[in-house]
Amino acid sequence: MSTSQLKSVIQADGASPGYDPGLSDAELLHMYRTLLLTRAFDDMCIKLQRSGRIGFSVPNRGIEATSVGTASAFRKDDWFFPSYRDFGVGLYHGVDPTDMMHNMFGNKLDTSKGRQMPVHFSFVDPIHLVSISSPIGTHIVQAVGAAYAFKQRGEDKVCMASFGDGGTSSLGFHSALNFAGVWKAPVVFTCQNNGYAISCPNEMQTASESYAIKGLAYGVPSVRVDGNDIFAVREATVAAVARARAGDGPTLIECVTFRMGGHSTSDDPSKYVPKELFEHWAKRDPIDIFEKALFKSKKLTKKKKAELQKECEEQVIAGVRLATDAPAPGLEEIFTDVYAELPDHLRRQGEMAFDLAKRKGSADAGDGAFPL
Amino acid sequence: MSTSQLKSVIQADGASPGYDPGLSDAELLHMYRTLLLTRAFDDMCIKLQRSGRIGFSVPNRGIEATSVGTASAFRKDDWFFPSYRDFGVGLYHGVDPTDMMHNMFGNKLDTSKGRQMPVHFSFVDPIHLVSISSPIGTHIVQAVGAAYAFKQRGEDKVCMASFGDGGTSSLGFHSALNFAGVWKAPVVFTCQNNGYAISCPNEMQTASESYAIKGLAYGVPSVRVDGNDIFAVREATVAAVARARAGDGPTLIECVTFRMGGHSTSDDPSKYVPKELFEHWAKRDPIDIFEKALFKSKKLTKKKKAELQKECEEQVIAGVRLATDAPAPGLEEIFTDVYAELPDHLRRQGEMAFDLAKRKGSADAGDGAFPL
Amino acid sequence: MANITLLKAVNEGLRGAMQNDPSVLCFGEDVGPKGGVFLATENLTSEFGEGRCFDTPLSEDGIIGTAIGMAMNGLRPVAEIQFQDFIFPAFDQIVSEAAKMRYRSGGQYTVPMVIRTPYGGGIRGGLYHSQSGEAYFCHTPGLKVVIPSTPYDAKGLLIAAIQDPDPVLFMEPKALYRSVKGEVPDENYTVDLSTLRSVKEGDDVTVFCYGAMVPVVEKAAALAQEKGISTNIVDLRTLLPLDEEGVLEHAKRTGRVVIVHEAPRFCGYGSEVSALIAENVIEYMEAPIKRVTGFDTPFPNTLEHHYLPDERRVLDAIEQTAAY
Amino acid sequence: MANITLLKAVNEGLRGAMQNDPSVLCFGEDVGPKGGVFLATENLTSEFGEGRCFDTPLSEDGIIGTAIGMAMNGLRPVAEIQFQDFIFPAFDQIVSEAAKMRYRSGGQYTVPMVIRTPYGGGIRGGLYHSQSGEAYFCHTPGLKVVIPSTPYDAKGLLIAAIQDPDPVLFMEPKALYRSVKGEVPDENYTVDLSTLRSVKEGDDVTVFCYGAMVPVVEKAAALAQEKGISTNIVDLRTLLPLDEEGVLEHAKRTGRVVIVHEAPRFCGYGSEVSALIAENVIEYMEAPIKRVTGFDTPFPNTLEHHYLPDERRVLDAIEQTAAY
Ligand SMILES: Cc1ncc(C[n+]2csc(CCOP(=O)(O)OP(=O)(O)O)c2C)c(N)n1
Ligand SMILES: Cc1ncc(C[n+]2csc(CCOP(=O)(O)OP(=O)(O)O)c2C)c(N)n1
Ligand SMILES: [Mg+2]
Ligand SMILES: [Mg+2]
Repeated sequence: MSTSQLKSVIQADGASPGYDPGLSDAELLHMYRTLLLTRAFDDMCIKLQRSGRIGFSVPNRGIEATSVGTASAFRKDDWFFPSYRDFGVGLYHGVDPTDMMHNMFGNKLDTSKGRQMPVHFSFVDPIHLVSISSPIGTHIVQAVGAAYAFKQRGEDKVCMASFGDGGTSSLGFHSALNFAGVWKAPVVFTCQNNGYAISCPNEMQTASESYAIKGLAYGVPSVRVDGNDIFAVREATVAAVARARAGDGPTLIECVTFRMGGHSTSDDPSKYVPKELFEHWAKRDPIDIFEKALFKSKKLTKKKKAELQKECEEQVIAGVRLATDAPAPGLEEIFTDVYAELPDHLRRQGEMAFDLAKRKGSADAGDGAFPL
Repeated sequence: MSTSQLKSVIQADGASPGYDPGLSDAELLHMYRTLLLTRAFDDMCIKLQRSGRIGFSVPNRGIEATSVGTASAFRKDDWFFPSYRDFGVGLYHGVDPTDMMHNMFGNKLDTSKGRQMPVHFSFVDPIHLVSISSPIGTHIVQAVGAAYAFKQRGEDKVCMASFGDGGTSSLGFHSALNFAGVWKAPVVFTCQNNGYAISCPNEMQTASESYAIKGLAYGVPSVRVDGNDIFAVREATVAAVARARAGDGPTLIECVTFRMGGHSTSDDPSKYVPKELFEHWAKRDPIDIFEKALFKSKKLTKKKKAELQKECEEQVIAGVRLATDAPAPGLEEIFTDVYAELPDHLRRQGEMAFDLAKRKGSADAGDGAFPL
Repeated sequence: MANITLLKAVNEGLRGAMQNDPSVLCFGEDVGPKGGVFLATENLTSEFGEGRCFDTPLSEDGIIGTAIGMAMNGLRPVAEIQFQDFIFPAFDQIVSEAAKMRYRSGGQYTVPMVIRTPYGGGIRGGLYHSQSGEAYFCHTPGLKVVIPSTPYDAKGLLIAAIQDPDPVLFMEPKALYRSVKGEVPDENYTVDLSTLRSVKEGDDVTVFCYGAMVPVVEKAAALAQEKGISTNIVDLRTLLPLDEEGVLEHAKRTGRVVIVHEAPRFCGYGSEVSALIAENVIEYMEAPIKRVTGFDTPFPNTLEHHYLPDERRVLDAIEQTAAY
Repeated sequence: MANITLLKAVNEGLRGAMQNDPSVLCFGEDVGPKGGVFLATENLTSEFGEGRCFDTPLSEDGIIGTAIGMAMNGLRPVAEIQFQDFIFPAFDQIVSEAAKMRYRSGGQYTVPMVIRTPYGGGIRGGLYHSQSGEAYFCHTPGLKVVIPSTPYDAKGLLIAAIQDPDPVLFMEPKALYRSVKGEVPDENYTVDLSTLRSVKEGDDVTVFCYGAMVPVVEKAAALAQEKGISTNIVDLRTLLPLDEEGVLEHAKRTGRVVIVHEAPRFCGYGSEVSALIAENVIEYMEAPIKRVTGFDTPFPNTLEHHYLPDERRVLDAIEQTAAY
């Protein structure tokens, strides 16, 4: 393991000699399928945004192997504190893309009740995919606290936290690695180094030799892997999860990858990303790389590929249909979940809002009576 | 230079073969005298606190060589962003101990107008010793901004920032080293690793191999020196200042030393510092070490030592007399310096305060008219 | 039942909660072997072990951030911020995260945690060991903010805060730590959050206050009594959510209101109390609604006795309000 | 003179200030080549070079901390916080440091800096791209807080803020960035800080507001006019220090007051305006002092149109206040 050398597993010809992912054929295909599903979901969200049907999305293209490779290394009963560029993690562990689509539409069926912007998912089932927060880095240190809870109760579960290269400058990163190091908390930190933080390139984000090397400042072992090589990501993460589960403490994994698009649907990267970079990384598409490996080892056929692709696309389209049909959240959802119990002042404010909505003839007001 | 090996210069017998501090005899004696003055000031403050004449102090014993060695390496027109355990820095550069004593008493002659707690000095003359803040770490990143200003104007000045081992966990440390690395700012970071942050020992502060190694996370070159060896501190700091002045960017220096007392006059370290540690470090007193070097090289005689000691003690006693005699700040000083100009609402509040003080017969109210 | 200081009541509240529920744990800077700089966590490490009462690195962001993660995952953390003045590095975790987690996750994730912190003046602490920042937090939906003023309330409110399903900022008036004593039951008990406390009934002027200002107001009321003014004293004690009904009742009762706090006046907590009254029962008011507060300046050291509202300043306001 | 958007007026203000004074510089996340996520700093890097308009690492603490150091040492930094919601990691540097530096150093060190940040709702930004945090800062002596609502004020107040010797938080109503246009002189000019702006004179009800609520109140006033109610609209624009005299004058003028802001009500800025009035001119009040505000909840995404005060909600309050 090295903090500056880049570790790859899959070679140019698709071979990965000497590496055993420890997965059945079905599991390998599940990984592959998740990559396809992630891309289908991602492409669809961008299309929905372009056509004005949703307000916002965050392109995941290029990062898929980092997410899915990471996901493949932890158990369903571990907790995941995600970056917003992690569509693949939930999908790998069985989150229904339709449930994610409800969030993209902010409708009544969204687990966040339409309160968050699109791409800010939250699930407790089938996995704990912790409510995504916009403020960068805050979740990293929360993951350490949650990991401490596992340790304190003697459970063998771990926390995973994922964040971008920009995220390493945040306060949460500093506190998280520091506390995790001292507490030997069962947590794995995955830095998705995708070259940019919005328009800020790596060399303006840090003068350090790599992101992985930052682990040394906290006594946290670190490794730097090719983030477009799903086996490299998996290999590092499996090892880190094993360390954490064994009580040996945290690991920092830098996954070197590239954001093949704008920061979000509101961003135009042509203003600041040199065209050559996109061209270079287009040749290193993470799905292509894995496909080559699967073809080489005869786990995948062209026919199977086409089949899976179609399946994924249809699954996403079905989700869009359901999410479009679902109504907006009820007006009362502005006022619930601020506290476990609705306090008096919020009850009064809610009654006022309902009364006004009713007088305005607003659809959201239901029968116009505050239902709580 | 190494981030984990400890660099010393003065040997057990007082010799420092091969090291030339580049200082005249007078300058060497000034260093020595500053150590004595620092200790005299420190001891006096503790005595004043014990006898109830001031409210608070922060013992500097044990750290003196780190402060004075650092001070000796930068120019009067550089800026220093101090820790509160840096009595020696101002004293080295000609700050009058009486002016520091005014702060300990919080009187009218205190440059901070009695607003700050004791030990929170602020000077612009004879050096910029930037107003000390209680919140840990905030000044470290400010030093980077001030350094950027020097660089932007093409001046060859540098900023020095000093902080404790605990300070490395602060947000300011993380932001400071990160920004300084990226900007190649002319700044030198001195970490006074004195073993504890109040009661928190090094091993509960960080799991890293050393504090110096933390520089790697930011591409900031680092070095670890014996903080009780004034030449070792000076050597590292001179090199770092030269780098910064030459435009080559920041350096982190870890000075390994020990806090030979409580955190402050409110603290009882016997509850958490093993006695053996005090015993061990008592044998490594920084003044003793430097004295040995000076005796060995015949720069100091017993007579001169006694003379200087007396001089320093008298200087401090004179300061106490002046500081005791100075009156409290005028009541109006509650209201000034909030803004450059006194806004209306503060004028009204000031008038109210004066009126009340007058009716109470308070001495601070002067003639009872708000003078602004 | 024992006659103990407010500080001791806090210590007992923590101890009781930890005995009661193994998921409760205390941590922060110097709270372990040292027992905290004010000794609020004294002996908890020796009684409950290092896994349940321990020191942290010097990072409030880390303390609160990890506490949130613990709370989300089944623990009941009681995090200490050594002085309220040093809570600001954790401001983002408190206002952006702890306060909004339940809401943004649709109730899937919750943060039942307590942040304990000593606040306020009176110890010659200057700018950074004296502040009263309650208003910053009271403007943050999702938080609860509690300030006790008696040993009884300190223990009962603290245990209630620890049992509460939502994040509670528990601000302890350090000026009262050792200066007030009171009868406190030995066993665990709770004092309901969101109820105010009637300190003293009176007919002429109602004074709303909390924390370290309560004894100051009591002194002022005694002086007012000598001048024939009957003061109705209300300790708000849970600042958020506030018992608004109770406030309005007490305001109406006398038709004359004074609000007292240490924090600066401008956008201070007193402004909300005043605005509530002016919005709902202004027609009962027979005098201007006065505020007696710290000045709109940073907190000064040497002159803190002029900065802090004292009984004389409060008395002035009571007299003027009564005489209006 | 040109008819430009508020966003363009900000850009021009920055450009003018930078041309005028070589010590002015702009920085923050994505403010360099990209020109900021809203394009407020567009073309400044190409015009003034990378040394005067540049990107920073992703750390608000670092942005504000370094800006303070620059300001102490002779520069005039204009730091951008990408969304006001993300200012909280820098809260400690702002309230503990920038606001208190002059005071604690007895005037030896000062912090003439500007923090620019877009605030407020209306872009479907959910919890973290919509907040109005002005009250947090207005409770902080040593800061100035400015919010423009017109292109003319945006440029003039911004230049005044940059020239001001004290730290100024300059909050830009992002909902108005492109939706309002107005005549703006080409040359540099200043609008005095600490003066309010009379938007529209009227005799029945005074409405105090600022930022993105000003056009909402104007619409409500037009509707009220149809019902025969004459509304006096005041744009506070410098929230700290506030022109208190001016507020009291306007309040007395109609004896009926409504206060409007987007931020949550509890301990919001409106409470201070109300309390000021109740403390100083309550005898002129002929009706309860009403507040129309965001709800005391986090900021919701899908339902933001119900959360934000609209002309209908403001009209309700004006009507009720007029009819009282
Ligand atoms: C505290 C904070 N500051 C600023 C922002 C605005 N912002 C959103 S994403 C982003 C860049 C994040 O970059 P990185 O961590 O590399 O993740 P990536 O988007 O590249 O996956 C910024 C600056 C934010 N969300 N939070
Ligand atoms: C932000 C902040 N948190 C907590 C404190 C309380 N405090 C004062 S000094 C100190 C320990 C500092 O330790 P270190 O940085 O090692 O410096 P030392 O006192 O050892 O010189 C603490 C926790 C503070 N001043 N600021
Ligand atoms: Mg990135
Ligand atoms: Mg230390």
